[in-house]
Formats: sequence, structure tokens, C-alpha cells
Amino acid sequence: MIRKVVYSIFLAIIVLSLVLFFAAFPFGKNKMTVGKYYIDHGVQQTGAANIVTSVVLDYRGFDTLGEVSVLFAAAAGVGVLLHMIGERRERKVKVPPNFVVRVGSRIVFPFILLFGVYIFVHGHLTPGGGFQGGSIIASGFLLLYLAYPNYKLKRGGLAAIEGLAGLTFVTLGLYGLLTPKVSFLYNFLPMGVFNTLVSAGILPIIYVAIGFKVASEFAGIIDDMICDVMCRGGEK
Amino acid sequence: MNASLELLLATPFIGGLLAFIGGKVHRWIRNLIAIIFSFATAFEIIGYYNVTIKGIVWGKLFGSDLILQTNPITWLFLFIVTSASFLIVLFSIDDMRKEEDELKLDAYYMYLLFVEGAMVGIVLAGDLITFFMFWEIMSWTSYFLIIHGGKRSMAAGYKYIIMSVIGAYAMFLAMAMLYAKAHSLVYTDVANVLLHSSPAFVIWTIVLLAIGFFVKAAVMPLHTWLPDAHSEAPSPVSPLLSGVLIKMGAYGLFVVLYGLISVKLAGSLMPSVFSTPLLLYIIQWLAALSIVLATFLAIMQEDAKRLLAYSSISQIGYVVLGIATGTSLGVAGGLFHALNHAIFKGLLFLVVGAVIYRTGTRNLSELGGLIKKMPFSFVALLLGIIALAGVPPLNGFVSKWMIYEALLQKKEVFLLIMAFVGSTGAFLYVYRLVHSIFLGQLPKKYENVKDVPILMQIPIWVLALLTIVLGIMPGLAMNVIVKGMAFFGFKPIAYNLFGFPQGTAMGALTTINISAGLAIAFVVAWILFILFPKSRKVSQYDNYAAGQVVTEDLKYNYSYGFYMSFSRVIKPILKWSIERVYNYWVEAAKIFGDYYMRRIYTGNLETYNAYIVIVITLAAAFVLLGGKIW
Amino acid sequence: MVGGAHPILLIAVPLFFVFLIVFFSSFFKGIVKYLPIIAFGINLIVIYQLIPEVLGKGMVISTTAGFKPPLAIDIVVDRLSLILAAIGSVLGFLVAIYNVSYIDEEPQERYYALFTLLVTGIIWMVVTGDIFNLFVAFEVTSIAAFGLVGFHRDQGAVEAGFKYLVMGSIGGGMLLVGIIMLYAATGTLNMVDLAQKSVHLTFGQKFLAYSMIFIGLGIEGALFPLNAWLPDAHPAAPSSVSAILSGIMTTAAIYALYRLTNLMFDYKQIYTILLFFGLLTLIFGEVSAYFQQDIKRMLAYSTIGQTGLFFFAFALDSANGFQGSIMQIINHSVSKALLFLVTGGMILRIGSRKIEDFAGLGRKMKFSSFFLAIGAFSLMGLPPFFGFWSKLKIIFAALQNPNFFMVASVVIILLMSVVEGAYFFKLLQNMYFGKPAENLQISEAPAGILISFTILGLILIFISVYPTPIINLTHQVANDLMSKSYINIALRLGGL
Amino acid sequence: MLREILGYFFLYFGAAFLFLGSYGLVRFPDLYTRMQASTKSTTLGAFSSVIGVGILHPDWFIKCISVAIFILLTAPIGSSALMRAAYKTGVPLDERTVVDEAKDFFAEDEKEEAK
Amino acid sequence: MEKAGRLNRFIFTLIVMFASWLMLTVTLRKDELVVGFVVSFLVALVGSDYLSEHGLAHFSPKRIIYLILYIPYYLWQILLANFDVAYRVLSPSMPIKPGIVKVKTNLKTDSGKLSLANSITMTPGTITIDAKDDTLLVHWIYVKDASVEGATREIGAPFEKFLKEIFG
Amino acid sequence: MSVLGWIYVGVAGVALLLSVVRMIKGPDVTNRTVALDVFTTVSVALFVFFAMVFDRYIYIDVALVYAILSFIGVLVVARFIERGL
Amino acid sequence: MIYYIGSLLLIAVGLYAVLVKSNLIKIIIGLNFISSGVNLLIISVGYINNGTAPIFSRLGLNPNTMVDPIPQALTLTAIVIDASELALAVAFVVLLYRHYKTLDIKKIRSLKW
Ligand code: NA
Ligand code: NA
Repeated sequence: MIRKVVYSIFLAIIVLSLVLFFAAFPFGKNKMTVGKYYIDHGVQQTGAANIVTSVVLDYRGFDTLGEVSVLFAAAAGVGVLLHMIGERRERKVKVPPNFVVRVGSRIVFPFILLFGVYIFVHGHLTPGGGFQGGSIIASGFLLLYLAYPNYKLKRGGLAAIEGLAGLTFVTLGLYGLLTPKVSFLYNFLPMGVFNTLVSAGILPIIYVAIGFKVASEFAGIIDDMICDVMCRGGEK
Repeated sequence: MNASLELLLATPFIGGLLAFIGGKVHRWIRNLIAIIFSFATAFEIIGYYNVTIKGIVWGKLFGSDLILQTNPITWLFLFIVTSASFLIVLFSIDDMRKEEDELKLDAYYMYLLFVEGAMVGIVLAGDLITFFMFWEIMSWTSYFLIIHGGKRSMAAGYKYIIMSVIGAYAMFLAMAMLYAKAHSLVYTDVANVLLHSSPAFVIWTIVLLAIGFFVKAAVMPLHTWLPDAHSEAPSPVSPLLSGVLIKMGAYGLFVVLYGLISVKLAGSLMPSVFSTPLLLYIIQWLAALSIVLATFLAIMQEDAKRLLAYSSISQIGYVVLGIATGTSLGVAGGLFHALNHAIFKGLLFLVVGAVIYRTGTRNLSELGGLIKKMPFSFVALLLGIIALAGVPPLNGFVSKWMIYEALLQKKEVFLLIMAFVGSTGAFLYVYRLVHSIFLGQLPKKYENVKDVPILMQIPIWVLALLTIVLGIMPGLAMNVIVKGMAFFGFKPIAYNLFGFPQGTAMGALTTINISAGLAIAFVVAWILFILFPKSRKVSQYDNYAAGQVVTEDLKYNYSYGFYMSFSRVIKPILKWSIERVYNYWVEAAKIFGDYYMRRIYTGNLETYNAYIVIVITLAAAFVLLGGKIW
Repeated sequence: MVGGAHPILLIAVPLFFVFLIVFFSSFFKGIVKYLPIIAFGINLIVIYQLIPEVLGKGMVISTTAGFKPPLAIDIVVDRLSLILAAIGSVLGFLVAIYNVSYIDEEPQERYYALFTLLVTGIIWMVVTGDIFNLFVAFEVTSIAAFGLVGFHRDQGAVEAGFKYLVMGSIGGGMLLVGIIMLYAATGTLNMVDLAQKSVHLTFGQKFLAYSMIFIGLGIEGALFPLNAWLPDAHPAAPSSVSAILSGIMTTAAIYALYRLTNLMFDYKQIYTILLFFGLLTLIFGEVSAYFQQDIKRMLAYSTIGQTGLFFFAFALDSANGFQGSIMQIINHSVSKALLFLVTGGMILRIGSRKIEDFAGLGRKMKFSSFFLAIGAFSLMGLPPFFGFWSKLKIIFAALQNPNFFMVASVVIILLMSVVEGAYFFKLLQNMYFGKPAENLQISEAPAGILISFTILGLILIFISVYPTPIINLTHQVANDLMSKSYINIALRLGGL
Repeated sequence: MLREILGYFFLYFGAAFLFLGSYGLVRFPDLYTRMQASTKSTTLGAFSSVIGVGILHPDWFIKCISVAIFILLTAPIGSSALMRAAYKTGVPLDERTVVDEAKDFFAEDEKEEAK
Repeated sequence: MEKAGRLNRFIFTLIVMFASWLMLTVTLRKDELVVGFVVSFLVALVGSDYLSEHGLAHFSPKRIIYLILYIPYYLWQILLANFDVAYRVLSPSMPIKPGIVKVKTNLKTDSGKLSLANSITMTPGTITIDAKDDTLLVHWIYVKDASVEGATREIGAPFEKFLKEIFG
Repeated sequence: MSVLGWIYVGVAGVALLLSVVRMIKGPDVTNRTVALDVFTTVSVALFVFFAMVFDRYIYIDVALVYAILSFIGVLVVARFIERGL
Repeated sequence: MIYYIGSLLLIAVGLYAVLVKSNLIKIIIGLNFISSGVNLLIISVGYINNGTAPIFSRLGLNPNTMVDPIPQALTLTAIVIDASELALAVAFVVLLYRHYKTLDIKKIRSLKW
């Protein structure tokens, strides 16, 4: 009990000091320096309607490469941790899904897939993007696991897609070094017509790559998790 | 000779590496390389006899120079190091042959030469970085030599290296403080800075450096590693350690006391006792205590090498005592005794090594009667113990006489008495050696024992010869010592080839005082003699043991507990073993560390998380309180 | 802007290979284990190209997205980051060779991908010029490390991994809070820009932001008391990974702390506090190491101790201190990685991590034992090994302005060196002269392992006997740090 | 004008059922009856709201229809899954329940699961 | 309805997806259409196994007409259902008489049965819990007739006549 | 935002609140899940409404994403508690 | 300001959970609280009063009322990172449960000092 009180006091001290810090930079007040530049020049420089996207993929595209790597690391890590000894894992579900779920999920699945792709294809125009679209696609695969007691993703193809998508991203970046700008991730394609699908140069391509990558990674994570929970046969 | 000091320094190291590599080809190539290179090193130093080289820059580190230098004192120690090493290599060839693991032998010779090189480096060093560097190299290479001795040598080696490291770091601390002041560690620069430093600083410097030297020199109370290490080390290594390596401590002390600061400076910084600066006086007392206590301990040993090891502590006490007197004669005596000790202790260890080589034991109570089987060894041993006991006309007498003389001049009677007691005690333990090994009954199993091979005898005879030569003609050594001391600003001592010319003012005084001192010593010896039972001549089987007839295989072990009654008196005092004090503290520290570390690294995630939060809280509180903690 | 060398390749190339590993894993799995070698081999070439330029100009900047630094993320390699990036690449390359013989457990393709990513993340942390990008690199590194720590999936590995994950996540969160505080105050994320725009902040504000950053990087960088995950995690990981974690990962986090402290938080008070962190880290690391029975755990605690030492040196806030710190970093990276690699091979052969089971290995695995001894000597700071030079520098630096506290600190450092000697000699002695278990039949480590640690050991020997170039280079680095040339050169080259 | 009235009508109609659904959720005695309220009412509420927005903002009408259809399509699937899960895990039926044929219905499943 | 071949199902899925794309993008710009077609194509590649077993058969005019007729009926039923709920929720006496009953169906196809189940769920006082073969398990908030026949008549029959035409 | 808008938000807000009440009261996972489902459905409606109020077409996509995730979420929970996962 | 306080409180609650909860799941939830708090904090930093999302979904939107896009971008990145951490954490918990048959952190203590 004393412990909890002491911790609470500690945390109060921490929060108080941080609040005082932020009080010096009031909420809602414009604090932009670089951000302002992005808003003023982002559309013209990157061709993306969504300035956030132009930041995410262009100005700070390198962060996004890192983010992709992080997600990849997590997926691989989950894969490592939940890897089963003994290759053939049979998924056996004790309670089969209810009829409605079985059929319903199946029917909804392609729509979710479509919507996921829609999200990342329009990533440079909307708040969505590769990550959002990718996760939606992956959740579509989750539906299949729910619908079929013995559903199993084909991991080989998934890995190939994942690798290709990553390679696409890095290669696009590296190509920038060959352009006159000699800069990684330089947006070397034409800007296109503003606020249409084909605009913003390489950004949509990157988003599509990210979308595929994220989809395959999340799907892989789901596969690992579900199979680990269910395939009790292969315990170490 | 034009060979540079760098070459001299490099020779043993190169030799060590080549020996190791050569050992992969054939063991004789290795042996040959070891002999050649150790001889080459010893040979090279001839060129530096009575040569003074102020400083050769052999490297640069962090903007300061690394320097090699030489002068006659250096030469003296170089002589000790290189010639002893050569002899030991010779002795090793046969002695170490029983070792079956060739890799271990390759490493053995490599380390042997490395130790030699490191000592050469220490002696040649003209700045403290070089000195320290080779000091550390000496520590770990000699450590590897010691633990060649087998299972039991491991604990000994461990204790040795840990204490060495502690001592070295004490030195290191002093060095770093000097560096902070001088921005250089060249002896001359350091000496300049010390000249203008506060007394406290100088004292700290000396104390810290002295700790380092005393560990190596095994001055009490920092000696506890030595008996184990010296006795457990392989036979040829023991003389290297006892005869040579511990002298590095004495050398260091000498360089610091007279190279970096002068006695005059020391005297101006602190109060004097018996016209000796307090610090030096304390060192004298430590040395004297080493002499006496180690002597008592040596008397009680059952193990020949252990006995000699304690004797080394006692004898290095004379060296330090002499050096710490601060007078020309005393210092010269100390330095001379360093040389002498290297000779006779090396001799004794080699003889004991020879005995071990033939009998396989060093337990005195298991030995006896070897006089007929190993007569040469017996004679050599006899010479050694006479020299050690400081009996004329062998070399030990001269240097001890000089030290007594110096003490007398300073009227330090207590110290003088202690030095005498040490000498007298030395009679007891060396007699024990002779008696238990060569006299008495010959155990049956040793009936086929004979003297050691010629390669092992050569070093023994060379050393035996030296005890006589230097005993009769001390001027040979004094020539170097006096010239060298002049380099450090000491007044010259009058001497000639056969001793110190009569008619000097001190000459007359000394004879009386020496006699008086010897008289006191004999009284002590007599008291001790009363305390232990007289020996009777009995036939081996003329015994009565609990109603049993003693048979041949149940030998009454007369050798065991040789000085039993003496031990009974001394033992209660020695319960206060310094080692026990150390062990107590080490154990306490371990328990303490273990206890608290377990409470820090608990293995509990929530505790670890709490640490994080606590650190953030401290930072936050710090800011809330205005960012001031002091 | 950049001539021949593109620092960004240091990150982009290994990333490319990460994804190549994934790509090949589905149909050409045999090649996967060799890809990291190629990746870091290329990195070494890039480093080689960078050396003359960095040493000449003091810095090489690579932009991204075709925009100049405050607008876009830039990759900055100055002398200091070059040193760390070089260590990272060398270790990455050698451990990649090591892996080929060492890793036989599944899932291999994921191991190789994660391993490559781990090293990449470390290099990334070191060369980025943007503070949020630093956070991202930090997370790349940590998350790859989480997975690798749990790689064996046994009880200990999982527990260690989970602890690490929780603490690492808290750390990441706090780091991000600190970064956001800086952003709120300045509106920029570029380090140089931040350094310039943050001058108007009060000490308290800066200190608070610094504390949060410190928590994050301190957890990863193994500073006491934030380092408790480390002694669990480093031993639990495969030895190849331990070598990277101990050898360069903690160091990379410490590097980031150095960089930020130097650029933005250059206050005497802060340095004073850091001194205490360094000392405490040193004490707790070394003392704990002494009591360990498990060799990898001992080495892990020793890493903590070493970190404390070089962190202390950095906190001296002097050119000499900086130089000593960086020298010690180099020494520690090489030696500790060497030790982990060697012990990894030994553990592979004897199947135990208990120090007592190492008895007699000195004869059975001569090469391994030899290099283990070399590494241990250098870590202990015994001459003539490189560790001696660095420890010498640190002690001299600490006593540059001797006062009671500094002398006491040096005494502590030396005492801890004794403790270090105590456990390393215990190990060496047991290894060389201990009595081996009954009919211990083992052979020398497999080729890949042998090659990698031999090269590393030779590097260590080389820098030991010929330390001059490194001493000169670290001297320059220390001057760079003192004069904050990072800002000036970046302004000149990057045209902020 | 008519469009706006119509739009707001749909909007408020939706809001009312959103409220009713959640009110039933709080008021009804057991999970099954609560779901009766929530599934139907909230779905209709959201459906109607979204359509209302579509009417008020004709450019978005089709998009809103998409959303509405999606809601209408998926809501019953979720409810059905949840209700069976509830029954299988033994969430109690209200005491007023008059008939329970589910036991009989699931009997065969359980036999299989027992294997 | 019989099962359709792969190509048949693929084309069906492609069409449905493309239509959905149009609804999502609400534009007829050329680039969107091209991308939409490609996307639909890809989705159809993956998803045609799942959407329906019967493929283009769904597009027969009769089925579409019935579907169009069904929608208002269905919406009307939903409306009724909600007034029913409103009545039961708001009425102070809370007039409920819950129970779980079985309902038989003649529908054969999965999609047909699913539509029935969903319809039942969305309409007055009933929620489908599960279905097996020709039996649906239904929770009924006010059980009027507990027998299978009665329940089928009350709950399933009104929808079935439409659904039989659409999915039969 | 007009008064009419505020009324809508108010009513929907009450609905949200009631669902939170059930979420807190439980008494079991299924009840809470139902409450969550209601919560998300109401939220989707609110999202679309706000899209209109703020004239941001793209929020509708957000609503759709939300709807999808909540749908799948409910299914996952349902399958999980009946031990079907 | 209330957003700042709110997000900081979220962080504090997360830290509290991490400190005192012994259930692994709750610890993970605590971590998620921390990340959510941080993300909210980031967004709050970039917000300007009456600001709109920085998206030119049609031309002629006033750039001066748009909120800072950088924090938004940072949050997007941070969210993905959080999700990654979450996934890994869950995987660890699954494994921990398999090894220890418990979710109580107090019982998961094979690694001592
Ligand atoms: Na976007
Ligand atoms: Na995080």
C-alpha cells in the first residue's frame, strides 16, 4: 500500500514537472517552424495533397523506412518467438465457427481486401496510407482464420511479397542517389496532377509497397499468433 | 658497444616469441633460442657497464615522451636480472624436461623471457609510464610463470596477481596525480615538480608508490602472496621470483626515494627521527619487522621452498632497510645486499630445486641424509646458507655489515637489534635446511638418488662461486654501486677491492658495536636453544612407540616439528596472521557485495521499473526545486 | 553535394539485404546465411571510402528526399560517428561470418534478417543527424534485439526478453517524450538546428527534456540503475548477438547521449550528475560481475562496468576525458565482442555456460583460449594491450584537475579494475590450469567462428601494439567535441 | 430545403435509435435480450445517421451508402457470433426465458468437442 | 443454384469488386478506373474463392429483380423491429418472454441461409445464434410459439419466399 | 456547428455514455464486448457526422476503417471466448 | 493544456500499471497507456487553436489554420512502432505462459541476479 502511495507521489512529481514544462509552450499556439514550411511548400514540392503524407513519405521518408523496418523486426521477432519445432503445424480448432461467421466472414473478406488496397492507393490523398491499408488487408486474413477452422496462410508467398515490397522501397530510395540531386529517397518522378491518383511522384508507389509489406507482415504475425495459440502439438 | 637500449629491451621479448614459435618446430630449437637470447641479453649489458645514458625517446604517448635511460645503478640491476635469467634458463632446460605438455613448456620459456624483458624495461625506464607499463607486464607474465607449478600454484598465483594489481594501481594513482601536476612523467620532470609540491602531495606520492613497490618486494604487511607464490612456482621460477623479481620493488623504492625526491627534500617536508625523515623511518621499521617476523615464520616451515620464501621476505627487509637509511653507506649496503641476496637465494632455490628434481618432494620431514648422494649440492647449499646467515667471509656478511654500520652511525639501536635477531634466526632456519635434507637418516626410497645433470649444476656453481668472490672482493660490486650512487647525488664511500679501508672514522667504531650486537644476538640464540630439546644420537630403530616395535617402514620422523618448542612460543602470536586479516576483509567485502548486489539486481521486473521511475522522479524533483542540488 | 561516398549507404545497403533475405527465404533459403556477410562487406567498403573524406573535411553529410537538413532527415558522419559506424560494420561483418558456423537453430532466415537489422539499426543510430530519426533507429535496434534475445525460446531467454522489452519500451516512450519536449520548444528535429534553436531554453527546461532522453538512452546504454535488463538479456541471447549487444549496441546508445549532451545540454551541472552515473554504473557492474557463475552473465555485468568507465570519462567534460572515453569505447567494443565470440564457440563445444566447466579448455581449444586471454587482458587494461592506453588516458584525464572527489573517483576506478582483474584472472586460471572434466573430448571451434574471432583478435593486437593512429584520431574527435565543430561544419556543409 | 428536412429527419431518427439501443443495453435483464436491443437499434441508428449525412451532403451520398451497407451487412454477423459464444461459455439466460432448444442443438457439437 | 467454375467466379468477383471500387471512389476519372480495375483484378485473384460459390449466376435478371424487391421489404422489417425494440425497452413493464427456438429452412445455398439468418437477426425480436443443415437456432425476445413449426412460420417464412428466389 | 448539430451530438453522446455504463458494469466479457460493439457503432455514426460538420470527406474513410476493425474485433473476441481460436 | 495534462496523466497511469501490476497483460496494457499518452502528447504539441488537418483535399483551403503536420507524421510512425512492440510483447507473454503456466510476473523469476 505504502508502495502504491509512494509511486503515486513520484508520478505526480513527474507529471507536475512536465506540465510546468509544457505550460511554457502553450497548447494550441502556433509553434511551427519547419512545419510551416511544409504547409506552405509541401504541395508544390511533393505534389501530395495530404501534407502529413508529404512529411511521412517525402521530407521524413527516411523515418518511414525505419518504421517499416521496425514493423518488420517485430514480425520477424514474433516469428522467432512463436516458431515451432517440427515444421508441419496442423491447425485444429476445437469449436468450429458458427454458420453465420463462417459464411459471413468469407463474403466480407474480398471487400475488406479491396478497401485495404483502396486505402493505401489513395494514401497520398487521404489520411490513410500504407500502414492503415496494410493492416486492414491483414485483418481481412484474420477473418479467414475465423471462418475456417483449418485455414493456414502460405508463408512462402507472403515472405516473397514482403521482401519484394521492402526491396522496392529501398531501391526507390537508392535510385535517388543516381539522380542529379544525389539524395536518398529523392522524389524523381513527375508530380502529376494535383489531388489525383497519379500524382506526387514516387510517394504512391512507396505507399503501395508499404501497403503490401505491412499486409504481409501483419498477416504473418496473425498467423504466428493464432497457430501458436491453437497448435498445441508442437510445443518445445 | 653501440647497441641501443631499445635493442637490449627488445631482445628478451623477441627471444620469448621466437622460443614459442620455435617450440612448434622442435623443443631443442626452443631451448636453444631461449638460451641464446637470454645469454644475448646478459651479454649486451656488458656494453653499458658504468655508462650513463640520460634518455632515449622510444615512443610518445598522449604527447609525453617515453624514455629509456641507464646509469651504473641501472646496470647493477640489469646485471642481476639478465645474468640470473640466463642461469635460470639453463637450469630450466633439464629441470622442466619432466613436463610433458610441450605447449606448456613453450609458453614457459616465452613467459620466462618476457618476465626478463619486463624487468629490463622497468630498470631502463626513464619515465613513470614506461616504468609502470613494464611493471604491469612483469606482473602478469610472472603470474603465468607461477601458475605453471600445477594445481596448488593456482591459488597462489591468484593471490599474487590480485595483490600485484592492487599494488600497481596504487602506483598508478600516484603516477596519475604526478601527471596532473607535471604533465609529464619523465623522472627529471617529476623530480622538478615534486621539488615545488606541498608536503602532503609528496607524502601521498611516496606512500602510494611505496605500496606498489612493497607488494612486489613483499615488505610486511604486504607480503602475504609471497610464501605461497614462491613455493608453489616451478623450481626454476622460484629463484627468479625470490632472487630477482622482488628486487624490482627495491629498485623502484630506490628510484623514487633518490631519483624523484632527495633525502634533503624529504627531510624538509616532514619531521625527522634519528635524523631520518619520518616516512623513511616508518619504512625502516616496516623493513625491520619484515626481517624479524619473516625469520620466525621461516623457522617453522616444513616445506623447503616455503622456508626459503619466508627467508626472502626477511632478506628483502635488509635491502629495504638499507635503502631507507638515506645514508651513503646504508643505501650502498642495501643495494649490495640486493645483489648478494639474488646470488645466494638463487643458489639456495636452485639447490632445493635440484633436490626436488631428484626426490620429488620438498617436504623437509620426508628428506634427510642426502649428503652422500648429492655431495655437490650439499656443498653449494652450505655456501648459500653461510652467505645468507651473514657469516664472513661470504658475500652476505659484507652487505649486512654495511647496513649494521649505517644503522649504528644513525644510532638506531632498536632497528639494529632487530636486524641482528634476523641474522641469528637465519642460522636456525638454514641449519634446519642442511640438517633435514642432507644430514640425518636417508629414507630408503632415496637410495638411488644422485646429483643433478651438469646443465643444472652450472648455474649452481656459478652462483656459489659468486658468493665467495663477492665476499672476498666486495670492491667489485662497490665499484658499480658507488659510481651509480654518485649519479643520484650520494657522497662517495671509501672502499677498495677487499673491503673498506681501515682507519676511516667509522671503522673503529663499528668493530665494537658489531661485537656488542653479535653478543646480544648470541644471547637470543642461546635462549632459543634452551627452549628446544637437545638431540640425542639414537639408532633408527632404537625407539619406543606406544608399545610397538618400530620397524623399518615406520620411521620415527625426527625431522618433523624441528623447532617445535619454539613454535609453541611463537604460534599464539602468529595467530594474528596478517593474511587472516586480509582474508577476513576480503570475505567481508564479498559477503557485503553479494548481499547488496542481490538486492539491486533482484531479477524482479517491477523493481527494475521502479528504478526507472525513481530516476525520472529525481530529475523532475531537481527541476521543481529550481535545478540546484548543492 | 557528396562526392564519392554516400553515408546513407551504410543504412540502405544492409536494409536492402534484410529484405533480400526475406525475399530469398521462401525459395532459396541456402543463400540466406551469406547475405549479411555481403551486406556488411559492402558497408566496410563504404566506410573505407568515407575515411579520407571524413578525416579531411571533418564531416560528410548525406541528405534524404533531396531537401536540405532542417527540412529533411540528413545522415551525418563526423569523426566520432565514423569510429562507431566502423566498429559496427566490422563487428557486423565478423559476426556475420561467425553466424554461418554458429547458428543452426530455426528459424534461420528470421535470425539473419533480425541480426542484419540489429546491426543496421545500431549504425543508423550513430549516423543520423535527426533526433526523431534517432528514435526510429533506436526502436529498430531495440525491437530487433528483443526478438534476438528471445531467439532460443527457452525459459531464461523468454523471461529476459520480456524484461528487456518492457524496460526498453518504457525507455523508448520516455525518449520520445524528451524529443517531443524539444520539438515543442523549437519546432525542429534536426540536431544542429535544435542545438541552435534551443539556446533560449532555461536550464530547467533543458534539464527536464534531457532527463527524459537520458532515461531512454540510458536504459539502452546500460547506465545504472536503468541497466537491470542487461545482465539477463545479454547472456540469454545467442553469443553472436551478445557480441553485438555488448560490443556496440549499448555503445551506440551512449554515443547518442554523448552527441546530444555535447550539442544541446552542455552544462556543468549535467556533467557532474553524469559523473555519478558513470561511477555507480562502474561499481555495480564490476562488483556484480565478480560474483557470477555464468560466464556470459559475468561478461554482461562487465559490460555494465566498462560502460560506467567510459561514461565517467565522458562526464569529465574535458578533451582528455572525451579522448579517453572514446578510446575505451573502442577497446571495449573490440575486446568484449571478442570475448563473447570466443566464449560462444566454447559454450557451443562444452554445452555449458558455467565458468567451472571451462576448466582445462586452455588445452583443448588453444586458439579460443588464447584470444579469450587477449580480450580479457585488454579489458583489464593490462599493458601492452589497448585497454591499458585507454585506461591510462582516462585516469590522467580524471586527475587533470585533482580534487578530493576526482581522486576518490580514480581510487574507485582502480579498485574496480582490481575487481575486474579478480574475476578475469579467476576465469583464465580455471581455463588454463583447471582440471578438465573426465575425458573431456572436444575440438577447436568451427571454422566460421574461428575465422571471425581470429580476425577480431588480430585487430585488437594490432591496435594494441600500434595505437598511435587511434590515439591521434580520438584526439581529434575530442577536439571536435570540445569545439562543437559538429555544428560549425554541418552549417558550412549542409547549408542549414 | 426538403433535402435538409429529410436529411435531419434521418439523422435524428438515427440518433433516437442509437440512444434506444444503448438504453436497452443498460436496461434489459440478460445478455441475450440486451443484444436484441443493441444489435437492431444501434445498427439502424448508425445506418440512418449515415444515410442522413449522405442526404445532407449529396456529393458523399454514394460513399455514405457504402458505409451504411457495410454496417448493415456486418452487424448481424457479429451479434450472432457473440451470442453463440455467450451461450457456449454459459452466460446465463434470464429467468423469464420460456424455452431453450439450444441445449439440444449443441449437444452433438459437444460430443465432438469432447473427443 | 449450382456451383460455378473458377473463371466464372473470378469474373463475378471482379465485377463486384469493381462496382465496390466505384462506390468507394465515387469518381469516373480515368486513372481511378484503371487503378480500380487493376486492384479489382488482384483482389479477385485472391478473393474469388470466398465471395460466392455461384459466381455469375447471381446476376440472372430474376434474382436481381427479387433482390430489388426484397430490399425495401427488408428495410421495412428492420423498421418494424426497431419499433418493437423501442416498445419493449421503453415500456415500464418490460414485456419480454425470451427463449431460444429452432427454425427450419428450405434454403440450400450458404449465401441464402446467411441472408435468412441476417434478416432474422435484423428483424423483430429475433437473433440467429447458429445454423446447421436446415435448422436455425434463434433467440426470440417474445416467444409466441415454441414449436419448430410455429417458430418457422412466425420467424423464417416471410423472408424465405424472397430468398428462395434470390438464392434458390 | 449548429444547434441541430449539437442536439445530434448530445443524443449520440448519451448513447456512448450508456454503452460505457454497460462496459463498466459487465458483468462478463460478452456483455462488455456487446457494449464495445455498441460504442463503436455509435462512434462510426459520429465520425460520419463530424465529417459532414468539418467538411472533411476523408473522415468517412476513417469511419469505415473503424467499422471494419470493430467488426473483426467482435468476431475475434467471440471466437476467442468460445475457445475457437 | 488539458490535452497536455491528459496525455501526461495517461503516461503516468501507464507507468503506474507497469510498477504495481503483476499481471503480464496489465503490464502490456500499461505500456500501451504510455505509448498512447505519448502519441496524444505529440498531437497536442502540434495542435493550433481551431486548426484543421493539413490536407489540401481541395484547393483554396487556408494554410494558416492547418495544424503542424510534423507531429502528425511522427505519431503515425510512433503508432506503428507501438503496434510492433505490442505484437512482440504479446508473443513474449504467450511464450512466458507456456513456460511458467502463469501470467503473474511475481512467479516468473528464474533469472536472479
Ligand atoms: Na496518408
Ligand atoms: Na514505444
